[in-house]
Amino acid sequence: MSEINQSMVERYRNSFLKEVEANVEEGEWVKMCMQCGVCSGSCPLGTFWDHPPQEIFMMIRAGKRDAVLESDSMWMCTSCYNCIVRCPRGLPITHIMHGLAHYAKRLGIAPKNQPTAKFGQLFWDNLMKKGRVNELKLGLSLYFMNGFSEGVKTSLKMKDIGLGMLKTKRMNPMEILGGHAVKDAAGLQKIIKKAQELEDARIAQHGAK
Amino acid sequence: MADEKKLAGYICTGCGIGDRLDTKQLETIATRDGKMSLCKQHEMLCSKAGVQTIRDDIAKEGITHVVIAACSRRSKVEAFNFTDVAVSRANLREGVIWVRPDTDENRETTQEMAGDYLRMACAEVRFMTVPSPSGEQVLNKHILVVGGGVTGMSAALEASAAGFEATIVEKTGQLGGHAAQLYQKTPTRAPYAEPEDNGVADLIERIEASKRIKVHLNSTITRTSGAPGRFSADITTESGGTTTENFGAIIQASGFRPYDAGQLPELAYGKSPDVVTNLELEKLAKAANGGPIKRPSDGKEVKSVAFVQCAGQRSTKEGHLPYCSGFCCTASIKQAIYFKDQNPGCDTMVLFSDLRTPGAPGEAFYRSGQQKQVTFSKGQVSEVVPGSILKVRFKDLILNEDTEIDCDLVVLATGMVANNGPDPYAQLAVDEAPTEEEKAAARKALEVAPPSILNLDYRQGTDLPHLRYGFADSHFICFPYETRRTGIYAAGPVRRPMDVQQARDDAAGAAMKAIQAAVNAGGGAGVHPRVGDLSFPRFRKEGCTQCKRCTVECPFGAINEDEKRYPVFSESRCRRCGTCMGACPVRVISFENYSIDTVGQQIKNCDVPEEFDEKPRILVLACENDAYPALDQAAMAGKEVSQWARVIPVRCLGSVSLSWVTDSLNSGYDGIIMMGCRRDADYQCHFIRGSALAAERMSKVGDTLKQLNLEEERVAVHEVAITDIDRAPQIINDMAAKVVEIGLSPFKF
Amino acid sequence: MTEVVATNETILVVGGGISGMTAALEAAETGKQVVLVEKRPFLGGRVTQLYKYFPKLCSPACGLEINQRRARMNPNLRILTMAEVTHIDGEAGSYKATVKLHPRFVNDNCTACGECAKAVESEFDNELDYGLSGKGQLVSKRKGVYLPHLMAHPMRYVMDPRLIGTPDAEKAKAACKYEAIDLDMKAQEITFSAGAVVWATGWQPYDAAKIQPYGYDLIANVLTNVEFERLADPSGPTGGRIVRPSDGKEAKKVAFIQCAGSRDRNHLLHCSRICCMASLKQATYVTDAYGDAAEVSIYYIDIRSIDRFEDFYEKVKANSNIRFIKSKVASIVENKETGSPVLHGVDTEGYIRYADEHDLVVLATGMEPSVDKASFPVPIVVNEEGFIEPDENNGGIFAAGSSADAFDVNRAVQHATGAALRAIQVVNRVAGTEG
Amino acid sequence: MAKREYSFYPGCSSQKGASSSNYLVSVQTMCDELDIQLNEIPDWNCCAASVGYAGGGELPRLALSARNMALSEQHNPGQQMVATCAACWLATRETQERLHEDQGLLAEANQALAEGGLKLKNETPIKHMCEVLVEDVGYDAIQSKVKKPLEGIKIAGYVGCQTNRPFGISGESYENPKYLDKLVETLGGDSLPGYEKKVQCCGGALAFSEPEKSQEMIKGIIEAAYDHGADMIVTPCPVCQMNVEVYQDQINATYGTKFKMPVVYYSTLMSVAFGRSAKEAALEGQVIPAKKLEALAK
Repeated sequence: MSEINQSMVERYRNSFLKEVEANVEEGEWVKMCMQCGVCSGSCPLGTFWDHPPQEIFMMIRAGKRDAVLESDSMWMCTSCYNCIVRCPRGLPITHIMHGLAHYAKRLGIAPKNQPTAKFGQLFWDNLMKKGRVNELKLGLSLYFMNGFSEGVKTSLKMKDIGLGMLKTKRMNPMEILGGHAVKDAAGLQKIIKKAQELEDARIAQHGAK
Repeated sequence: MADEKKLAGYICTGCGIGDRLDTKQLETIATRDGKMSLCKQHEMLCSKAGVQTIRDDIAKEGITHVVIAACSRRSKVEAFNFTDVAVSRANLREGVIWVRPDTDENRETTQEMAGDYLRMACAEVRFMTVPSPSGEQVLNKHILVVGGGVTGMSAALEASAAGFEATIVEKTGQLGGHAAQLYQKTPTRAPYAEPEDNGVADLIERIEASKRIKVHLNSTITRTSGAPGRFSADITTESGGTTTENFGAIIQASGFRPYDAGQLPELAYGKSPDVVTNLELEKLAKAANGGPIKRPSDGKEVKSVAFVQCAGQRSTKEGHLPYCSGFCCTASIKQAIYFKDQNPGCDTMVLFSDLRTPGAPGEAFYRSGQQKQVTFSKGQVSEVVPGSILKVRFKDLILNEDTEIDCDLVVLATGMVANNGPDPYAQLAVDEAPTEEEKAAARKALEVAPPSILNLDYRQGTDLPHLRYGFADSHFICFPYETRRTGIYAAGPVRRPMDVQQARDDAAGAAMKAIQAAVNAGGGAGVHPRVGDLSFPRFRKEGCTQCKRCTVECPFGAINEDEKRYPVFSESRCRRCGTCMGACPVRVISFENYSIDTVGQQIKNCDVPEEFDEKPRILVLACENDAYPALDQAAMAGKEVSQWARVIPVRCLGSVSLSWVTDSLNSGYDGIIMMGCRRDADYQCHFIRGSALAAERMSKVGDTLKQLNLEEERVAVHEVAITDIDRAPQIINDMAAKVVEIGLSPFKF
Repeated sequence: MTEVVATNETILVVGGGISGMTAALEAAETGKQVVLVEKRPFLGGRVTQLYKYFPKLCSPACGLEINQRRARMNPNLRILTMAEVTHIDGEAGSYKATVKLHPRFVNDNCTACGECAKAVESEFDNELDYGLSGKGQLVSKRKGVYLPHLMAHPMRYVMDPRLIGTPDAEKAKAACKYEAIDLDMKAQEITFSAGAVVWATGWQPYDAAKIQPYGYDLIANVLTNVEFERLADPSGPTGGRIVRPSDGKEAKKVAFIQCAGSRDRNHLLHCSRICCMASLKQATYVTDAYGDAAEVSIYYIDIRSIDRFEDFYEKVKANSNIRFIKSKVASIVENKETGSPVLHGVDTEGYIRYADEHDLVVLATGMEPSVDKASFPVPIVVNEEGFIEPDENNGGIFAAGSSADAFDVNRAVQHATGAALRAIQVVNRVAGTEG
Repeated sequence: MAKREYSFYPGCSSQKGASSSNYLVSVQTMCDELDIQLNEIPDWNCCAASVGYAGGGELPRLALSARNMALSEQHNPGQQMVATCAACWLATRETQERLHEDQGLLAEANQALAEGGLKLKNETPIKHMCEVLVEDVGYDAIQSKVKKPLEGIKIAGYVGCQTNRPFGISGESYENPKYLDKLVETLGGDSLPGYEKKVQCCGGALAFSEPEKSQEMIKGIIEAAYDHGADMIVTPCPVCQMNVEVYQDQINATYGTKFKMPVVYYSTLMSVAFGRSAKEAALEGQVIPAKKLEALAK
């Protein structure tokens, strides 16, 4: 178990709700849920969630820490914001889902091989390099994220799409070398590094015994 | 009305009456059959001019009795409101022309119908006198308030603020009742987020400061007699000293008893000192007074607490309360906030099945609780396991699993039990029960009944009748303060379970009604539903057989018995329904403007044609509150009513004397229909039992019919609602058909 | 020209619904002078549009008849219909109220004989039936000159202002033998004194079209609870037959959606209290009409049947044709073939996803207080939810019934009775000081 | 019509050779016609879109948008910030809101920005290009520019998610926004107001990570358009455009459908209606050609 996870477990032994409030993006809203279920019913991928949002909120109150953080439910969020606009209590559900997913990942207990988790990380790493997303590299790394052979398969599957994009100049093979970037990539990285530090510090201090 | 009667009839020819009817002939009927000393026609009687002619005749000709042959008695009431003469109305519009087709073949029967209604109205008015107050009444601006809790104190303050005197009788040594035990109360003002001071000290202060309010502590009511405007109550102290005072009206604010949690062993009440009721938690909170709340067993600070909602409530289990006490959800939120405000780290879990926080205040307070991280779980608690750490076992209905939580303290959200006296009808049962066994059973039931609170010396028992589950009587929907004991009003949790703020508002309402009752009693006028009615039952003592029917059947316990068992009527307790009149087998009870004669003579004066004329007559006695309006509306909606029907409105089916039925059978009526209100548990009768009593009495008509060897179908009692616009005429028309089918009555002379 | 005789001992009651009537009558029957101001042409307010009361399932007309008789008999009570209070000046014990009287075009000569209505052709949607007329195939019209309903008080016809200047107006005038129709009647403003004011303007149903996911404005077979009340009422547009607006077919499979607009930040913040009981009641309309063929589903968050009402809930729960689902419905889509609304959501008790097709859906829309702070005739303390607070700063102005909180009839009457006393306290003080 | 200037945030996907480069081309044409000048924010960076959360925490993601906003304040002072990409717009607006509500976060964000020598006042309004069209320019002004009405072309207005929720275009409902329909009508085309999938999610970024799940939803979106007899779909969102357009062959393969539904940007429609060339309208950017527009643009 990761050290940070360890310390969180110890610190919030009896209240996962408090842990979520302290450490998860918009987590302080979880307590306001009144279990109407409109979010679960509004989710376009709802059928694929083991635990829909309203149930996750209940699980948090019930202290089901592992079941929540190790669940891949939050990763099903397409960020369509249906739940947010319908929630009678105004919970920013989309953000809470993102927050929980990120927190699980940070603690190193997010489900392994969760495609969106992987893709999301690739996306982030990709944009961190040059400050702008390199769609081609992103695409390829996505296809190859589960190893070379499967990557080739997926690439072939996606070949026609790629060709379509090429023909319409909406994909540029030259991107593979260099590609778009912010000039002040260094400055950007410093900014993000600092932001990361500040956030880590905050959470570490929450986790501290 | 000392001077001799002078009668006048007025026939309106407007609204098509003149076009449809031969009003000249009607005029003759009025003067010849109806014995009107004068009869006039007017093309619009309700117009200022029309009304003025009547006024002039009253003034100049000394007219004392007026017959208005126009529209229904429910129409143009304001116009035809002549207070100092007797008035009867012949319903020629809604009663005749609007329910009969305008065709040649119907003209004759329609005219006969009108003629009859006019004869009937003339007969009725001849036997009416203008009611006048007995003078027995005085205005007493002193209200008796039984109970010194929040409800009682509020009632007294509200009454005194209106310029009335109030006397509070409280059985304990201090004012404040249960509310004084509360650490804080649920919020009563926006934003409805924080618990508030219980407010009791302030109330007591204002009571003590008031010159108009007297307080008797350690005292109870040992006897109440009299009537609104002149109640007399014996107020007895623990030590036995008794003072007697007079009051205009009474407010019963005897509050509630906490539910006995001892009946909840499965929730470990009694097994662990750390399982407490919501009321007991208030004591702990009070003791802590803002500091950490300590648990009873070992004085350890409570770090985790579970609230079990609906404990012993909303359940049909033996010893549980079937109803919802309504206040407990917000109370538990409030109590959870006690813990949270003192120590945000304290875990507070509310286990509920339906969270009931209605209105704006309720829902806002629910959100406030959540904001403070009170957690709510839809769960069914099956068991609380005692121990140094309590285990609450429950089914989590959302996560759909059986689970349990550990906590230091468990609070049972238990309910309110009405602190009411015994049900007078349980008392009445003792001497009314037909068999000895039943009498014994009734006595047995009384043994477990609570002690009396009002000790009324009424023939019909010592206390307010119960509505359900021991809560005090109330009309419940339209007229929540109406009770079956005129001038006595219940307020607060004895009326229905409620929290402090509701009790304070309820007290204001009850005070309103009490003041109103005192004022009306002072004027000798009736109260709801016949507000302002001055008529009141008189009886011929010489004819009375002391049968007690009237004293037993009066729905309002208004009639006592003297030592010789003669009825003692009490004007301001009476609601003027006439149930006593209907009950009296020897016809000695009557009202000045509504009597055995005013109806009996209408029946007699309706012209019953010879049998071979094949013109049957169907008598319809219709409740004026529901059935009669239904028939009016039917007329407006253009429904047809049989030309053989003759409808007489009655105050209540309970006032119908069996003699009217037998007389009309004897005088050749072919069918009789009685239309009253719904009479089951959800009765619609504005006089509560009237319709039911009538049905009971009429069940005996069968014998009469047999004696006359007439078919049973000739007499029918129906429940008719005010909305039965299609059904009411149908009932009449069906009877008409039935009569044709079984043949006319042989009793025509 | 209408004249109102009033003093500082007069009580002004604004709103002639069940709460206003109650407050006015209780005060008048205690000997106080009362002026009752009602916006509509008749008294009774929303209860006149209810089919049955819960929990006794009796008709509101029964109590209304008694109250109207009380009103007719009482010399202390002055009723102004089609009137609105536009302005109130002064303070407790000495208010001056300005009231706008809209023309009825029918004076009190009217005998309610109905000849005028027979004479005119023009028809308009019957406002008693809310939005039902035009919903699917439903039609509910009333004449241009009309009696609002068979028990209307005052029992006088009304002419729709839209008739003025049309030949129909003249026809109506010609048809009246009693000079009751006055086409020149103008709106007028009157001002009179009052010592205290009881504010009882009640509530309006929340605008269901604002609850977009439920498609009230798009799907014919989605109604509000107040509309369903009319649908079930024999005096309603279908003669009480519970049918689908879209095609007139019997509606046996009916869904009720609780908290439609209530307990919702996006709509009404508060719980409207009545909707649970209303839906339980309306569920019995369906089972009464169709017996075992009825299939009722009630989608709820919490069922709030407080105190004795619990008995009713138990009774309804015991009916196997009525089921309860703890779920706030997410959305309603119309089945294009059948016109049936399909409800989508999740049963939160055990996370069961559903897509339930029904013949008809009833939205248990909540109570929106009819208190507009912006246009309120005098400064008033109103809470976030829009209800009048019991605040000292309101002086001699006392809210009654649903102006104060979401109440059922019983609680509204109870509250209004108390409000009447608070008003009496003020005018009695005036009487005291004025000797 | 006075010239309007905005501080412009194009976003990664609209860069040259990127998936919605055609969007940018048509937007520039459209703005040119409407006399709107877009001043690109110098050295803008990616917004982290909707899946950034996996790698980046709250503050780092906020910092990304904060940097863009700071640059906009610095280089295009006094100009409202406008984005054409739904994700860019959403991320930036959310950042603005979050930093408004939580001054602590704003302080932290500025601490981070300081590392790059930047500072954020957080006072610049942030708009989606559609807001500019509906609220600033207005339908009448747009109509006045129409030279080639899109007569007889049936167009399904597919608003999607992120241009619609949680912010949306003012006055529009979340369940049934009408501005695309109004725009289509303004351009002389036939709108399909009954199109019930106009706010259906297309899967967003999950089109990459969870293709099966997304394509099932995309199928519904296209099907409904066909049901309503649409000639093409119009959308304001690059992700929607790409997802709905480019997977049609795969969907056809999976479900045996025969989809060939063009999916165009509103800016393409407008450029054509304004009488500009196929090139200027970026019609060659269509993977599935919008033939009816091509015909018109000739």
